[in-house]
Amino acid sequence: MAEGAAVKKKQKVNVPFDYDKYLRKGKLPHIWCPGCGHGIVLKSLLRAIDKVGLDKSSICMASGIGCSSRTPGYVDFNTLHSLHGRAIAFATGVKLAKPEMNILVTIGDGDALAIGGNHFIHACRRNIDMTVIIYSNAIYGMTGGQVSPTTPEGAMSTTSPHGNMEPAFDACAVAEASGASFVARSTAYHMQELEKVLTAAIEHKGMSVVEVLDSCPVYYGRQNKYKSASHMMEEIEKKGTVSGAQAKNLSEEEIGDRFVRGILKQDKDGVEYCDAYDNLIAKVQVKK
Amino acid sequence: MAEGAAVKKKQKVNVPFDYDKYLRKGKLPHIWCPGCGHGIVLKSLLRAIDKVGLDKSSICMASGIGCSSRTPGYVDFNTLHSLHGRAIAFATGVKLAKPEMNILVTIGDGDALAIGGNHFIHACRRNIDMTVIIYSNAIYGMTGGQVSPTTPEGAMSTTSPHGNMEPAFDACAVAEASGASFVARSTAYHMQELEKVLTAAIEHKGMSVVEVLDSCPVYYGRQNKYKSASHMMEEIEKKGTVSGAQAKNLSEEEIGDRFVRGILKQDKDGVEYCDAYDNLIAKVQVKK
Amino acid sequence: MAAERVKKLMQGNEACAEGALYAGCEFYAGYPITPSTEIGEILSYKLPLIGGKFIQMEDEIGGMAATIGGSLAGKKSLTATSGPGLSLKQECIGFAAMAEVPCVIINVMRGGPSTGYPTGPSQSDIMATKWGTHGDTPVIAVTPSYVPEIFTETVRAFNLAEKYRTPVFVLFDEIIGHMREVVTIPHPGELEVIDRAKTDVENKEDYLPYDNRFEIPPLAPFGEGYRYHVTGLNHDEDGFPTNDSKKIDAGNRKILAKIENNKEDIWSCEEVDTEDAEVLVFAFGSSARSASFAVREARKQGIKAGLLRPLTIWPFPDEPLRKAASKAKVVIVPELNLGQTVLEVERTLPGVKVEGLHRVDGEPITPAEILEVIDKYK
Amino acid sequence: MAAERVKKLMQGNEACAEGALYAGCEFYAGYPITPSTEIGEILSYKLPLIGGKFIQMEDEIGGMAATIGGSLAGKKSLTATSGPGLSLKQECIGFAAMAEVPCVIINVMRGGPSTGYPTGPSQSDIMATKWGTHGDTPVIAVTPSYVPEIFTETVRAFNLAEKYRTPVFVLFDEIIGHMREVVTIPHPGELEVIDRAKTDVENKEDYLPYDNRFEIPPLAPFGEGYRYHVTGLNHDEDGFPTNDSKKIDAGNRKILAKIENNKEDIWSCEEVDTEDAEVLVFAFGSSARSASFAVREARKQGIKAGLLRPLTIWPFPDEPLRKAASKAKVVIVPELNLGQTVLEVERTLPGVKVEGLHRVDGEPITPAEILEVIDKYK
Amino acid sequence: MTEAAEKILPRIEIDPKRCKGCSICVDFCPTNVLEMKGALATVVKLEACTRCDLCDLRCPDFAIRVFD
Amino acid sequence: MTEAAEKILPRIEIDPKRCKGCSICVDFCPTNVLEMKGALATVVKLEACTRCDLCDLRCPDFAIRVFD
Amino acid sequence: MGDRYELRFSGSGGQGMILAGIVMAEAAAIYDNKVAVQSQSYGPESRGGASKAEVIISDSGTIDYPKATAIDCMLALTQEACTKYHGDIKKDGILLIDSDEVKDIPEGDFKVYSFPIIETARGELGKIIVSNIISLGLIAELTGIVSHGAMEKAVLARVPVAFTELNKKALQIGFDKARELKGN
Amino acid sequence: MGDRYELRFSGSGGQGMILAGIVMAEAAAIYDNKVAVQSQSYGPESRGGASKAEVIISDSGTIDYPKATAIDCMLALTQEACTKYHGDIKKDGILLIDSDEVKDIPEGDFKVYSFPIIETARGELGKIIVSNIISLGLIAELTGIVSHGAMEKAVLARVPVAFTELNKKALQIGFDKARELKGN
Ligand SMILES: Cc1ncc(C[n+]2csc(CCOP(=O)(O)OP(=O)(O)O)c2C)c(N)n1
Ligand SMILES: Cc1ncc(C[n+]2csc(CCOP(=O)(O)OP(=O)(O)O)c2C)c(N)n1
Ligand code: SF4
Ligand code: SF4
Ligand code: SF4
Ligand code: SF4
Ligand code: SF4
Ligand code: SF4
Ligand SMILES: [Mg+2]
Ligand SMILES: [Mg+2]
Repeated sequence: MAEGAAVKKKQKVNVPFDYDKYLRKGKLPHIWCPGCGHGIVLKSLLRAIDKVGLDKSSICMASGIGCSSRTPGYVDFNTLHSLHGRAIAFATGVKLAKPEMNILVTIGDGDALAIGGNHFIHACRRNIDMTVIIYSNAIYGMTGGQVSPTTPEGAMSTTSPHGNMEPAFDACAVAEASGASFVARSTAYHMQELEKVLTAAIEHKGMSVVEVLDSCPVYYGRQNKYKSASHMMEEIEKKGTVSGAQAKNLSEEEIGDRFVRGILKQDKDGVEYCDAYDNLIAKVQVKK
Repeated sequence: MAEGAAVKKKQKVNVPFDYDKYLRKGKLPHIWCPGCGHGIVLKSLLRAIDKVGLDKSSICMASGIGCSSRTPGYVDFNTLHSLHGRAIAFATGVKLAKPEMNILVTIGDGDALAIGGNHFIHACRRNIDMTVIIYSNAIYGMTGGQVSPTTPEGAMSTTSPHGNMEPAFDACAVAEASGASFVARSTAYHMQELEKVLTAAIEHKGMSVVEVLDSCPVYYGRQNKYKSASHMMEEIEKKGTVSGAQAKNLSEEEIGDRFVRGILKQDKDGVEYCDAYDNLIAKVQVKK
Repeated sequence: MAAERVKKLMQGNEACAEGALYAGCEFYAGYPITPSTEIGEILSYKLPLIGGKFIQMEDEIGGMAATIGGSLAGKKSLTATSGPGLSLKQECIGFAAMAEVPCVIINVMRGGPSTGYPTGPSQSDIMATKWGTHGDTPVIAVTPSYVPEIFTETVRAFNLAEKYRTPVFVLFDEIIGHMREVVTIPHPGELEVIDRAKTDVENKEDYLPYDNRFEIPPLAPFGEGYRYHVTGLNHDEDGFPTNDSKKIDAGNRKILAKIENNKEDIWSCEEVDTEDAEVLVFAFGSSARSASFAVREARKQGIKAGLLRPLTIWPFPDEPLRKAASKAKVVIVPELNLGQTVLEVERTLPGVKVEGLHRVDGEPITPAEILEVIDKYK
Repeated sequence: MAAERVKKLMQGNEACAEGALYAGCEFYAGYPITPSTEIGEILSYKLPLIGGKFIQMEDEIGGMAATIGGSLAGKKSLTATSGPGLSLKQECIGFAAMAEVPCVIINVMRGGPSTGYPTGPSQSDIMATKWGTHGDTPVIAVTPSYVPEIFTETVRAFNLAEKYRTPVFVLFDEIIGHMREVVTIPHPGELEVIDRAKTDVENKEDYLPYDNRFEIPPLAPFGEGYRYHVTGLNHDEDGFPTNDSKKIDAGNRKILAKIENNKEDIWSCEEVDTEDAEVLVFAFGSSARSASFAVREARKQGIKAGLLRPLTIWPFPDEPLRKAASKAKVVIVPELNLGQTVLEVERTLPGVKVEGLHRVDGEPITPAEILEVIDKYK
Repeated sequence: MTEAAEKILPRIEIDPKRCKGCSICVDFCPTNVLEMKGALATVVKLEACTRCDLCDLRCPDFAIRVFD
Repeated sequence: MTEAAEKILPRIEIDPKRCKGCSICVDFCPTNVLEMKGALATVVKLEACTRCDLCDLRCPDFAIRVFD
Repeated sequence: MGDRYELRFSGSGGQGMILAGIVMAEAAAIYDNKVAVQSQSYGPESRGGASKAEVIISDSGTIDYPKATAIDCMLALTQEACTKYHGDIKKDGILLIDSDEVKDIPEGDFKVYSFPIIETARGELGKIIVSNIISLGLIAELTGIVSHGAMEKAVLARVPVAFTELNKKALQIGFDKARELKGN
Repeated sequence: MGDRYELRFSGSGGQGMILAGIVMAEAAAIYDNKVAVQSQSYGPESRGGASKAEVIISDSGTIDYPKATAIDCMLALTQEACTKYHGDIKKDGILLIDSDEVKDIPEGDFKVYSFPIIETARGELGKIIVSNIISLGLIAELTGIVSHGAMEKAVLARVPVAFTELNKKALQIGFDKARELKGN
């Protein structure tokens, strides 16, 4: 009996997370290449959604164009696979027209920060309530491996065949400076931390930006001589980052060019955009 | 004799600056309304150009569309009045194709930060050598007074007729976070400081952003009940700002929502974009 | 006792905003540009009063994208722009057409190309409206000539958008946009207002956003439990991307066919003295007002002149034109561009003499100019 | 002893990049998009080797803007894109046309509308090329069918751009872009390369960028002491904005006239068996290859079939078409869209039977399909 | 030792239709429970499994799950 | 006092074609040398001018200049 | 065209010519139940420079062409506007000018009325801003195209309540002076 | 069409079918001085799944239609590809299949050659990656459409120098085995 109970308890702990509840199973397997980090990000996101307990019908997941932007096709929400770079602008329309919806935007580094850069900074400025998850693999996966605004200097890509000479964005710094009230960074390697960060991001009211360092083993990996997907995760996501807690005890030199993970900004005081709009309506309707 | 010398000396000191040397006189008077700050910015810029001693034929002044963007029409340089929001992208082409040119971009807050926001942040990221002067009057002047990304919360405009509910950008913060190596702020009221700041900006190699708070007495002024152009300058540009030196001795609360003036960032270590490109060419041509 | 109708001297752009409100528009996203600016300005004031939303986006692309987003969320949505803004919106417009999301796009035409002549009237975006976005795209465009007509045609545009699940353009030129005439606002119910069709599926899981059972399948708003997928890629009836060439073919043809098959419903034309017209003038927008004047004068002079004034320019009213031109020796096409609509007229009427009258100097075509051409054929 | 010419199996997109280099292109600004990506990729490798510049901009709009900027600085400039990118570039393309800045735009056509079918071939941007930007805009577009022709037509596009001071499009579809054929690179000088005309003014102050003395005034590069103004607004010959209606009119007409007046120079067509053709096929790009096969087969069957293959699609080759169709009972227009070029053919040939053959399922039109239509008329 | 004998082994399910053979689960399993066999992850040392779930959490393809 | 007598007055030029009457020069002149007359700035107290040049520096219209 | 009365208000930007046009159109179309169309020319650089507004009034039916073709009555408050715009005045039409501003009076087959409009606004009412309202009074009386009552209602509907009296007075001055002018 | 030789290389993504096509085209067009066109099908989601490349070869003149219409010789390295793509093989054409992979051999008016290509690559050369090169050897010999010399030059021009020997061997295996197959 006691043993049985113990087993039961154990089972409870070890029942694997039921992703199927959120997936459009008929659409799987997904198109992502073997070892692509995008799947890991998606799984972390689904666990976070589950933790927050969002109603599936209340979620609008929007994306642009790119490998990462295929995410909405696999999940059982209101899903909008829009145009390259425009996901946040489309999502702004959905949210403002129907503020009770929960908006998730799943997009690539190119989608968010290259062609979509303007919508990105303005959504941050407005502090409109949505969670933008950047699948930041430092490359254009979908189109076959071109340089992106997050490709590190010196890295190879099909459009930086002599080594990238452009400085990269610090996406989180740009988001912060533009006014986003929640900014965080994690990696596909740190998928449990990522789940936590995403949970906090979804729960946060206002613009939440989560940059997820993840990997494109096929285009970024091959061109930059990584041996495997795990090798990339090890080198870029694990060794290339430090947690916020670690960073506190390190000097800037010690941190070097490693990225700091964790919640980098969380401002709960600012008024969210749709709330501000509701206040405005209340004000003018009273006046009227 | 001694008296004569004294007079001579005095005269030397007081010969007014000869703007005509840089102006296309036939194109004056300019289209700007009475009291519009844009003329003050232009004059400060011409003095700065003179101080640096740039050759007129080496200058390409580019702009977008807006009242401020009419600036290039009045000056005797290679001038490019492009499309709304695109000045920096056009200028990037000119500069990269002919790096020996000196690029000045004279644009409005709407031009730089609304429709042109993406080109703005990417030019900052690339650290390409140009000086971007934002005529920041917190309104769309040319089209008759709509809200802009720098319009303060609560302010009236023709598209925020119930009071603006959107937070404004801190343009300098966005520029910094995006990677610009020189960032400064001044005002039309502080036209001598402005001249100095612009001189430093032009002399700086790399992306220089100068946000100039100036005023649109006609659309911003009237809608927000300012009595006159000088009243606006007094209230917004003088009382609404503190110098960097002052700011050092003030707490954040004391500064409040006043903008800090002066050079906010000046990083001379980063490699400028065209230089980086030249290095790349040198490298690959040797290899070849 | 019905209340008096509101009767007001309005600018064309104001009539447009009022028409949108009458039609049930609750969402506007756009970016200001001369000479369409007043539409957004008025709605920025009025929409919050009725609990609707106005947002000035960071650029025209964002404006169009958010308009489509608002529509997907179930609100009748609008954007307004002019030439350069139209060019920027083209990619998103193609998305709305492909994904079959209703929305209305106002284009107050100014002198082009490029920044051109911002405060001058023009009718030079006719072809850009039809062909501006890449690919084969269905287009409906209406072209009012009078301020009160801007009101009614804006209402009609919303109706067509919802009925045909497609973006619909309202095109007029700066002259009418900034001119003032009296508009009498109809009571609610007086003008037909078509709302979005509701799906009949019992089980929400069975809902197909591109259900092949329908020529125009109902579009369920986001957030009501129908959890479907929307993409600009070629897709199947469930909304998911497809690589099946049969389905790609069918999808591409379907969005065009729904317009083509319903042309008669979409067309609207005014005919003046066309029955026996030997000289037919084909004109829309402000040019049609000059043409109307000229045709009246010509009749006074004993010339058998007539006017066909299309209120729908896309799909092109070829049948009405053929009918109206049945007795015509010549068809005169005055337009504020260097030859756009005239090309369609030529194509529609092989063998008929067609003469374009084009003006692109920032001034309207005068009745006298048209009369001069008519006189050539008397 | 002339060195052997380089002979290489190349992809269409590679031939395009090589053609650009041969033509003297030193500047590329663009944004990657399937199926045109390889053009930028190759140039990102090769341009630095010759001291030229490649830049991947933040988006297509920036790519087009920087291309124009590069050209104003005196470099032959190029951008490459596909459907959605074309839509985004339209506003800037209008600027280049209005400000008369030469540049070359490659559009490797993919299935549209919207994101459509990115890896499928298509010819559905023909009209978007002509009419995509707002206003009346001059357009030159060339349409190679073979990989070696992509090389030569890209060179021709640069020549036309410089000669006529205008943006020039090179349009081909995904099939040819990704197909490989042998290209023999000509020696320098073997193919004509036209460089930008130099101004003849003695005094740099006298330079007028839109000098009315010329049909196509020479464009002095920025930075050489001619300090002039460029704007997308209607402008005077000195380049400054004007509100003078005569000048607005003249300017708008001039940019179209320079193309219209030189059509014969710009046109290029290949004719196969057209002299006595009763069944004429009018086809370009990959469809012309199928048509060529079909026409050959038809002749074998004794049918008087012929092929007119335009290498210039804009300005539309109406005269060559009229000539080639002089004996035709029918003109067949196979194209990978739902009816674009066929409209122009209809307009050009009133009274002649015109039959479009359209395919939009992501597959090429086969010779058999064309032959089937030809057979109907034997 | 009775305890060892009593140890209840977990059940590791690998869906061969979903597994794309990226080897991430193999490379990061702390106790080397898994190995690649051709293009498929397989269990080779079940008894070493600590139920840490890292393989499941990191599998990009929803292909591996650890049950009790 | 000879010194006062000897004081060389500046020459203030206001170009009426350029002056748009914004009154910025007037409002910010520290010694009230200037005044608006209709829509034109005019000099009313030249002797008070300190040649500080603020009027010139702030005039948006290139309309006022102070010479010795 | 028979049933078509054309008015043009011209002056320089800021003199309220467009407002004058709007008020005239409202007087006719809202308060006198006629049909009216108002339009204006509107340049990108119309800050300063000559400015004009036009109103076409008809007793019945639709007004198709909205711009002036043969002007029945034109107001010119500046010389520039007068010179630039008087050409369209029809035979026996009316030209009303500000006598201080327009010294070079154009010749033509039309009747010229001259009155110091701006000076009257300044002198009698202390506000040159009401020059346009005085003009409206003058024109209403000179042309008879709208009733005094309609004009007054139209003016008062467009001005802030605080200025009701001022504008009433301005309008009355217009009415009165026009009667005198006609007497001449 | 008389002077038109059509080849199709099919397998799954990653088996080097496109490279095989390119090498074949180069052998014919660069080293044997014929005319050749190479093309491929290319899906947005062609990661995995059947993949094909086609080469049309002609002795002279231009090849207009670049896709296969009546295939002279097709290679299939997987069952899926074989099933999906064999339909266009012409009468008396050749179908070369991997004997381990393709079990369900399609019927038709063509000659089927079957050989354990992949297993040979693995077994004899230790690298399945050279399956496509072995295939090229087989096809060159089976069809005679390109000379052995041209094929060898074409292969070596496309592979890294370090792998010259490996690829030479692979090709030779192909030549040799094809002779045996033909003998059968
Ligand atoms: C307007 C437009 N431009 C370009 C493209 C081509 N394109 C599709 S996805 C993409 C970039 C994808 O990179 P990223 O956003 O980083 O996503 P990833 O594939 O790496 O996940 C590009 C350039 C497009 N579809 N539309
Ligand atoms: C593509 C496009 N969108 C919109 C416009 C209309 N437009 C012209 S200037 C302008 C804004 C001007 O504001 P700002 O840049 O702040 O300059 P300012 O006039 O205040 O100096 C706008 C919206 C345009 N010309 N082109
Ligand atoms: S190309 Fe890169 S980003 Fe795209 S699915 Fe493959 S591995 Fe992932
Ligand atoms: S509208 Fe405003 S910004 Fe424009 S010129 Fe006038 S005052 Fe200056
Ligand atoms: S649960 Fe942990 S120990 Fe067990 S197989 Fe997975 S990674 Fe290895
Ligand atoms: S991580 Fe998943 S997909 Fe990768 S090898 Fe393991 S089970 Fe297969
Ligand atoms: S120089 Fe100084 S003191 Fe003299 S008028 Fe100008 S502002 Fe006044
Ligand atoms: S500042 Fe210049 S424009 Fe303004 S009033 Fe003085 S002189 Fe005139
Ligand atoms: Mg990416
Ligand atoms: Mg501004």
